[in-house]
Amino acid sequence: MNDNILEIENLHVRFSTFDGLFSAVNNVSLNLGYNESIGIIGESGCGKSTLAFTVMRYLATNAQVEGAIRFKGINLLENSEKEMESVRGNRIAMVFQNPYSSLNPSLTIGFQLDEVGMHHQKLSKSQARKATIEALEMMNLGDPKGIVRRYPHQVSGGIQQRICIAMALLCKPDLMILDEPTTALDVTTEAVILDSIAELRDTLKMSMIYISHDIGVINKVSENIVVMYSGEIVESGPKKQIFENPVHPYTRALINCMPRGGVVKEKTKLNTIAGYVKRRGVDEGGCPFADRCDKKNDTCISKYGTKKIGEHHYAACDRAYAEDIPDKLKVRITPIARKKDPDFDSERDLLKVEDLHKIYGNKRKVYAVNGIEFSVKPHSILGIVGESGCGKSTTGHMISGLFPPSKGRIIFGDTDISIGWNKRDKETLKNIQLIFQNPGRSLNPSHTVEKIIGRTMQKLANINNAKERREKIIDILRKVDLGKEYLEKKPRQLSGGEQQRVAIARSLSISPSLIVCDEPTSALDVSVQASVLNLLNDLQVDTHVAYLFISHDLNVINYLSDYIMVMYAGKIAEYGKRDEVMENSHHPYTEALLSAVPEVDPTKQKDIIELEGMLPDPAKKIKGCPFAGRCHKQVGEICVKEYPPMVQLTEDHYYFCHIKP
Amino acid sequence: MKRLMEMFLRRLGSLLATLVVMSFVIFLLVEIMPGDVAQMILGQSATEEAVAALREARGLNDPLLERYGRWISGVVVGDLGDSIYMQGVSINSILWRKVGHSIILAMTAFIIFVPLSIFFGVLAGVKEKKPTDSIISFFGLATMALPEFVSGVILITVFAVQLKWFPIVSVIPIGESIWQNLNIVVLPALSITLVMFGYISRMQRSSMISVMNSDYIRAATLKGMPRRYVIFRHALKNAMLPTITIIGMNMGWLFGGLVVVETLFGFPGMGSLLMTAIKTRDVPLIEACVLLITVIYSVSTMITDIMYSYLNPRIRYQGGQK
Amino acid sequence: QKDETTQEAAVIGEPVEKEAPVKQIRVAEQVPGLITPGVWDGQVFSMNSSIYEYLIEINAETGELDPVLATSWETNEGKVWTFKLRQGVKFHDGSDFTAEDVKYTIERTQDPSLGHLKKTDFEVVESVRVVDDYTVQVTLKEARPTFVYLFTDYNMAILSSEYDYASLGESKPMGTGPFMMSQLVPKESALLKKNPNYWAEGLPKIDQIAIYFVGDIDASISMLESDRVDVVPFITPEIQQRVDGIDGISVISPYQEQRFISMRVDEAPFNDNRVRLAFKYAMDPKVIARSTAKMELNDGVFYNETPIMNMLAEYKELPLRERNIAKAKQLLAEAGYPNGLSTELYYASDHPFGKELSQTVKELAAEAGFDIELKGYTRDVYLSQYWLNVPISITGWGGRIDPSMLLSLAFKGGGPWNESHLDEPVLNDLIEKISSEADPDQRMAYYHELQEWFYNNGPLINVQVPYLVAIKDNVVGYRQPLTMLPQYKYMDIL
Amino acid sequence: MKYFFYQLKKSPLAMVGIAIIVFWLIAAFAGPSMISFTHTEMDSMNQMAAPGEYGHVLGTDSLGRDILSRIVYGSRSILTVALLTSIFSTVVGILLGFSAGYFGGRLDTAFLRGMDILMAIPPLVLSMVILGILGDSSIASLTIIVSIAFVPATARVSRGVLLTEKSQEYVSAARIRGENHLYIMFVEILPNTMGPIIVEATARFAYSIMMVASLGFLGVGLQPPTPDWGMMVIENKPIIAQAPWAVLFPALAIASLVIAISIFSDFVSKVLIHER
Ligand SMILES: Nc1ncnc2c1ncn2[C@@H]1O[C@H](COP(=O)(O)OP(=O)(O)OP(=O)(O)O)[C@@H](O)[C@H]1O
Ligand SMILES: Nc1ncnc2c1ncn2[C@@H]1O[C@H](COP(=O)(O)OP(=O)(O)OP(=O)(O)O)[C@@H](O)[C@H]1O
Ligand SMILES: [Mg+2]
Ligand SMILES: [Mg+2]
Repeated sequence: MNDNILEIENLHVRFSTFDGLFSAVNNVSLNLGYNESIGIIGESGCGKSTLAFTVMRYLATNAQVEGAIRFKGINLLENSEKEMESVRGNRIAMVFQNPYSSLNPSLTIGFQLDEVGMHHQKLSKSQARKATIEALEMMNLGDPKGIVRRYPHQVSGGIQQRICIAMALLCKPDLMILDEPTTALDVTTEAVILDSIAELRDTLKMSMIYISHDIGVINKVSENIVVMYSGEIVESGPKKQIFENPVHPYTRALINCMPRGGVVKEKTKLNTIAGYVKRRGVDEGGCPFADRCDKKNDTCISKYGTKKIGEHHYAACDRAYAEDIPDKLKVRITPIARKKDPDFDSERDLLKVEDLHKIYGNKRKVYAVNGIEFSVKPHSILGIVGESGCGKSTTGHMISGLFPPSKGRIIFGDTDISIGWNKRDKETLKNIQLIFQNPGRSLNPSHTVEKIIGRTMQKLANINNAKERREKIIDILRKVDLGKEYLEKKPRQLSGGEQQRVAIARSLSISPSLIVCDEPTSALDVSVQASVLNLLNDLQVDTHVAYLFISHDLNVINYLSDYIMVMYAGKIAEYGKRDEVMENSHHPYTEALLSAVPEVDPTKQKDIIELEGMLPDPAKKIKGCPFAGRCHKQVGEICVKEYPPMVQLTEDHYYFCHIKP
Repeated sequence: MKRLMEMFLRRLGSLLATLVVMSFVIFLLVEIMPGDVAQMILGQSATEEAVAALREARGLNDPLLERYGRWISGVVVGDLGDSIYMQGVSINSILWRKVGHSIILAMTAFIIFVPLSIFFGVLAGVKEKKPTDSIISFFGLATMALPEFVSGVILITVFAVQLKWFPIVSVIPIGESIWQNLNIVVLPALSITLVMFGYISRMQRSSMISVMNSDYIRAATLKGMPRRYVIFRHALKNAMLPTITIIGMNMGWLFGGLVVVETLFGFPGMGSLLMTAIKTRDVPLIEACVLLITVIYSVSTMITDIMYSYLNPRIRYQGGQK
Repeated sequence: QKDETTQEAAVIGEPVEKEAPVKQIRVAEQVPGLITPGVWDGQVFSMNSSIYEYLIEINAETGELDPVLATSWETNEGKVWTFKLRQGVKFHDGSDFTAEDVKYTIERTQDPSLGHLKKTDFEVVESVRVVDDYTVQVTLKEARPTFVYLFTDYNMAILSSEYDYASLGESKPMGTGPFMMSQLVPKESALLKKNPNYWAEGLPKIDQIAIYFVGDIDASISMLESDRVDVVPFITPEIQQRVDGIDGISVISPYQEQRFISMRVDEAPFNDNRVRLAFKYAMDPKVIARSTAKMELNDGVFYNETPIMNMLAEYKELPLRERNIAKAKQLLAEAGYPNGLSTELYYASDHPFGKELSQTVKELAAEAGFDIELKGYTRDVYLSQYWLNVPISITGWGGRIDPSMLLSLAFKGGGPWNESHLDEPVLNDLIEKISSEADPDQRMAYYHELQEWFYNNGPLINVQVPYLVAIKDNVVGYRQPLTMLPQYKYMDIL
Repeated sequence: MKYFFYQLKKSPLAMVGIAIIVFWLIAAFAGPSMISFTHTEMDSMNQMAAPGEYGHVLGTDSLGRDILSRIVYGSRSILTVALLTSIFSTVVGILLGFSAGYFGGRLDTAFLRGMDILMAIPPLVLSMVILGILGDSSIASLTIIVSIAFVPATARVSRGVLLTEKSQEYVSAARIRGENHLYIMFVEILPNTMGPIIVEATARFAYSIMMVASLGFLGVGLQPPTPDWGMMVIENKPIIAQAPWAVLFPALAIASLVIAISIFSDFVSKVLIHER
C-alpha cells in the first residue's frame, strides 16, 4: 500500500446539467507510485481534467463525487477544506493549460510566487523571495530578479508557463499534476519546456501526472500511459507496451490517426474514427467506445470489463484478443492514386507572389510579412509552416484578398490580384477560396448550412434557382460525407469536424482553383483531424484544386504537402519539395523545428535543438537575419548585420542563410 | 506614469473640445426652444410693449451668434453672466453656494454607497446562489427599481414624519451654513444611495462571480491559499476594476438623481436650482447649470477612467513589454 | 380722518421690550422672479410689500382706502388730482421722501426702456407737477373718477428718485416700508429687519421677517408642520385639507382670485350664443367648487357669468344657472350640433387651480356633448403662444378693487387682453360709460346692465377661488387685501 | 428555446417577473374597459376615498379620480413610451453604432466624439432641460427626447458587439465572396449580435420607465390629463397623510414594473449567454 503515493479507487464524477446527469469520470481506478510519472491521454472531453481536479478536490458545485482518492494513505475526499489547503500547492501542485489566464493580471509575478512559500512554509518575505528566485532559476529563466518585478502580461507565453511550473515547484511537492501545459505553445517552446520538466523529475524525484492529447508529448515525460475515453480508463500500461502492442481499439485508432514522422499521403491514408466523444449518462453500461468502434459486436455491451494484458498492462476490451482484430498495427490503407489530367499544364504557376509585404497599423507598426516570393503550382499542395506570429495567416489572407498587400504583387494565372476583395472581380473571388482555422467562427452561427453554402453558390457561381441550388448543395455535402439532414442545421448543432466539413463544402461548391487553408485542423481533435486531412486529400485528388496549406504542425505539413515553405518572422527560411526539405534541410531554423517535433514512437527519441528567446519584435524592422538572435549555428556579426542571401540548392529548393551548404 | 500623464492630457484635450461643442449645443438648445423669457418674466399683465422693451433691454433681440459670443467669452473668463431675473446679481453669486451644497450631498451619498455596495456586492458574489446572495440581490434589485422620488417619499414618511429623526425639508435656516445643518443632507443622500446601491452592488456581484470563476483564482486556490486570502488579495482588486468604470458611468444617474432628490427635499443645491431655472425659463442660469453639470460630470468620468488605468497594470504598463 | 387707523394701531401695538427675544415671522414663499416695482410679476408679496410703500393702501378689514405716503387727496371731477404727502418720512438709505419721488414714480411708468407694467394705465396722465415738497398735482387727459385706485397696485410702490433701481433694484430693494432688506441670498432666502425710522409709531410690531424661497408648496407646508416657518401663503385647497387637522395651524383666506373661462366669439362654434349657453348649462357650479377647490359653493368659491366678483359692491345678484343637460343638448342641436362638437381648451398647467378647473370643465361639458381637448402649457408658453387665440381659455385674473379698468382691457372691442374677441356695440358703449361716469349711482346702474348682458349673451364664466394662507395660530393680525399685498406691519407673534 | 423554459422552470423569480410584465401588458391593453371609472372622471362626492370605498378599488385622489383606473390608464402611456424609447434608441443605436464600428476610421472617431458630447450631459438632465423648456410633453416628444438621451448608450453597446463580431471569421468569409457592406452588417452580423442588443434593450426599457416616472415627478413629463405614474406620486404627495394610497399604489406600480423588467432582463441575458 505504501508503494503508491496516490491511489484512486472506483472514482465516479458526475455533473448535473440541464439535460440531465452525466458521467464525466466513470469508475476510474489508478495507482501512482513514488517517483513515478504517468501520462493521461485522450481526446477532448474525455474527463482528463476532471480527474485531475477531483484529485485536487476542486470541482464545480454541480459535481457529485464517489469513490476514494488516497494520497499517502489519506483519503482526500474525506479531508476538510482546511486540510486540503495544506495539501494544495504544498504536497500536490498543479499546472494548467493556459498560463496567461492562470496568473493574476494585477499582481506582480514575484508576489504570486512569494505567497506560496510564505503561506505553506511560513517563510519570511525575504526568505520566500530567495526561494522564488531559486525556483525560477531551476526553470532556466534568465534574469529571475527582473522577472519577479514584472506583471504577467509583460512576459511571453513560454515564460509564463515556466513561471507557473516554478510556482508549482516552490514547496517541492510530492506530486505534480500538469494539465496540458504546452498545448497552447509553439513546438519549439514546447520542446524546451518538456525538456526542463523531464530534467526536474530526475533532480527533484517527484511523482507526476501529465495530461495531454498528444502521445508524442507524453512519450517525453512519462514512463506509463493511461488512455481515457469518455470518462473511463480504457487502457493503461508502460509506454513501450502501449505503443508496440496497443490492445484497445481506441488506443490503436488514436495512435494511427496521427500523421507522424515519415507518413505521407502518397503512401498511407490516415486512420479515422467515425463520430465523436459523446457524453455518457449515468446508467449507460458497456463499452463507451462501442458506438465508434468498427470492430464492435454484441459482447461489447454485456461482457465489458478490464483485462490484464501483460505485466502492468490492462485494457478494457473484451475482444482484445479476438481474432478478427488484426494484430498488425501499422496496417494502413493505401490511398487512391492521383489521376493525371492530360490537358493539365502542371508547370505553369497557378499563383505567383513577388516581394510581398504587409505592415499592420498606422501609429504602432507591425511588420508581419517582410518580402516573400514563392509560387504555387496547379494541382499541388504548398504547406507553409512556422511559429506562431511569423506571418503565415497574413500571407494567406492577402492571397485570398481579405486585405491588399502593403507592397509587392500577387499574380494569379495572368492577372495581378494584389488588391483587396472589394476590388477583385467575381471570377477571382470564386477561384480563390479560404478555409479558416476555427470552423465554429467561420460559419455564421445564425445561418443554416444550406444558407451558408447556398449563399456562396448564389454569389459566386450565379446559381439563383433555389431548387437547383439545393440539389447541388446536397451533392456537395455528400462529397464531404454529410447527409441531407444537415441542410437545416445551424453550426451550433454540429461537431467541430462536421463544421469544418461544411466549411470545406462551402469552398468546394464553386469549384475554385486554389484553396487557402489556414490551419484548418488545429482546433480539432486528432481523430477528427485525420478525417479532415483525408477528406482534403481525396478532394484534391478528385478536383484538381491546389491548396495553400498553413499549419504549425510539421507532421501535418509533411503528410499533406507537395512543397513546403518554412517561414520565420515574416520571411522565408526555406522552400522546397517536401522530401527535400524534410530529409535534407539546410536552414538552422528548419533543423530546430524538425528536431522539436515530438516523436510518437518511444523507441525513436531524438535530441532536440533548443531555441532560446522568442521571435523578434514584429514592431521593429530587422536588418540582418531575423533568426540570428536564436540561432545555434550563428556564424558571427554578419548574421546580425546583413540579410542572408538566397542559396539555391536545386531549381525547387532554396533557403536563406549565410551558411553555405 | 508617463503614459498616465499622456492619457490625462489627451483626455483633458478632448474634454475641452467636448465642452466647446457642448456649450454651443446647450446654448442653441435653450435659445431655440419655444416660450418667451420676457413674457415669462413679466407675467400675464405684461403688454406687448413691455415685453418688447424687456427683450430689448436684456439683449434678447440680438442675433444668436452674437449672444453666444457674448456669453461664451464671459464664461471663458469665469463670468457666467447675470440671472435673467435678478439683474445685477451675477450667476456666480447664486450658483457656487448651491454647487457647494450639491457637492456635499453627492459626496455624502458617494461615501455611503460606494463602500456599502462594494461590500455587499462582494459578499453576494462570494456566496453565489446561497441565501445571503439571494437576499442581497433581491434587495439590490428592489432598491434599484425604486426611483429616487419614491424611495425618498418612503424615507420621509418613516424617518421624518414618523420618527422625526431628520427634517422633512432640507432648508438651511437664514444666516446659517450647511455645516451647521448637516442633518438635512442625510435623507436625500440616503435616497440616492438606495438607487445606486442596487445598481453597483449588482455589478460588483457579477464581476466578483466572474473573477471567482477565472483561471487565476482557480490557480491561487490550488496553490493552497486560504479562501479569505484568495478573495481579498487575488479577487478583490480585479473584481473592483469593472466596478470603477460602472461607478464612473453611473455618475450620470447620480446627477439625475441629485436633481430629483433636491427637488423632492427642497434641498438648496444645483439640481433644484436648475429645476427652478427651467420652470422660470431663466436662460442664462439654465445654461450655466447645464454647463457646470457637464463639466463636473465629464471631469468625474475622466477621473474614474484615469483611476481605472492606474489600478490596472495591463493598461498602466502597456507597451512596457520587453 | 384717515389718520385714525394708524393712530389706533399705534396705541394697540405694545412697545418692544429691550431684552425681549427677537420677534420674527418666518415665511415660505415662491422663488421670486423680477422684484423691481414696475416690472414686478407679483410674487414674494411678503418681501416687497414690507420693503416698499404706496401712496394709499386698501384697508384689509374695511375695504376702504387708507392713506399711507399720501395723507389726503382731492380731485376736480376726476381730471386733476392733488395729493398731500406725509412729512418726515425717510427712505431706508436715509434720504427724505418728497414730492419729487412721487413725480419720479409716476413718470417712470412711461419709461420706454423699462417696460413698466402700468404703462398703459398711466398713459392717461398728462402732467405731474410738484406743487411744493409735500404736494403733488396730477393732471389727466380725460376724466377718470377711479384714477386714485391705480396707486394701490403693487407695481406702484413709491421709489426714491435718487436711487439707481436699474442696477440695484433686484439685488438691494429699497423703499420707505416698515422693513429693510438685511440679507438676500438669491433664490434661497431673504432676511428683512425692522425699519427703526418707520413713520408710524409702534409699527411694525415685530423685529424681522425671514423669507424662504421654496419652489414647492408641499415642501413649504412640511416646513410649516415642522415649525420652520410660520406663514405659507398661496396654498392649494388640497393642502388646506391637510393642514386643517393640525393643531396650531389654520388656513385663512384673505380674499378671492378670479379664473375666467372665456369662449372666443368671433368664430365657430362660440360665435353662436346658443352654444355659449349650452356650455354654461352644462356647468355645475357646485361640482366645480368641490372638484376645483374642495369647498362648497359660496363658501370660499364663487361662481358667476360676469366679469364682476361676487364680493364687490358692483356685483349684481343674478340667479345661479341650474345645470340642465337636456337644455344644453337641445341648444346645441338648435345651433346645428346635434351630435355635439369638438373643441379645445387651453390653460396654464402650472397656475394654481389650472389643472383642476380645466379637467372639471372638460368632464362636465362632455355630458352635454362637448368633446374638449385639454391643452396645458406652462404659463409663459400659454401666455405668449396661445392665449388670446384659442376657442376656450382659462386665465387667472387678480382681484381689482376697481373693475372698470379690466373691462376696457379685456371685454371692449380692441382691448389688448380681449380673450373672447368681443366687439359688441352695446357692451363697448356700456364700458365707455362706466369708466367716465362720475356719478356713483349712475355708474352702479351701468354695472348692473353690463352684468345682465353677460348673463344672457356673455362668453364668460367667472370662477372665484380663494387665495389661501396657512398660518400658525400664534401669528396674529394677518392682513392682506385684494391688492394681494400682505401688511406685515400690523402682524405680531405671540 | 428549450433552455429558456428549462431555466424558467428553475427560476421562480423569473416566472414572477414575467407574470408581472404580462399583468401590466394585459392591464394596459384591456384594463381600461374593465374598470367602471374612467381616468379623468371626478367622483366629486368621494374625494380621497379609501381603497374599497364606493367601488373605488384602490381609492380616489384629491379630485375624486379613481386611482386604479388612473394607474391602469397610466400603464398605457408609460408602456408605450418605454417600449417606443427602447425600440427607437435601439434601432438608432444599431444604425449609428454599426456604421461607426463597421467602417471605422474617421467615421468612428467622429461617432465617438459625438457620443462623448451627448454623454457629457446626464440623460435625465438632458431630457429634463429639453422637455422643461419645450413645456409641452406629449407621448411623442417624450419618446423622442428620452430616446435621444439613451442613444449614446445603445449605440456604444451596438458598436461594441459589432466590433467583437466583425473580427469573426465568418465576416471575412462573407467579404471574400464579395458581399456588400449592408449585407454583411445586417444579414451576417446583426442576427449574431441580437443577444446583447436584446439584453440592452430590455435594460433600456426598465431605465426608460424610471426616467419617464422621474420626469413626471419633476413636472416635465406627460401633461395632464394623461395620467402618469410619476406625476401621480408627486401630485398626491401633499395628501400622503390623508390618502397614503394615492401615493403608494402608483409608486408600487412603478417599482413592480421596473423590478419585473430587470428580472426579465437578467434572465434573458443568462439564457442568451448560454445560447452562445
Ligand atoms: N462543471 C461542469 N458542469 C458540467 N459539465 C462539465 C463541468 N466540467 C466539465 N464538464 C464536462 O465534463 C467533460 C469532461 O471534461 P474535461 O475537462 O475533464 O475533459 P478533458 O479530457 O480535460 O478535455 P480537454 O482536452 O478539452 O481539456 C466534458 O464534456 C466537459 O464539458
Ligand atoms: N490585424 C492586425 N493588426 C496588427 N497586427 C496584426 C494583425 N494581425 C496579425 N498581426 C500581427 O502580425 C504578425 C503576424 O501574424 P499572423 O497572424 O500572420 O501570424 P501566424 O503565423 O498566422 O500566427 P499563428 O500561428 O499564431 O496564427 C503577428 O505579430 C501578429 O501579432
Ligand atoms: Mg482538459
Ligand atoms: Mg495564423
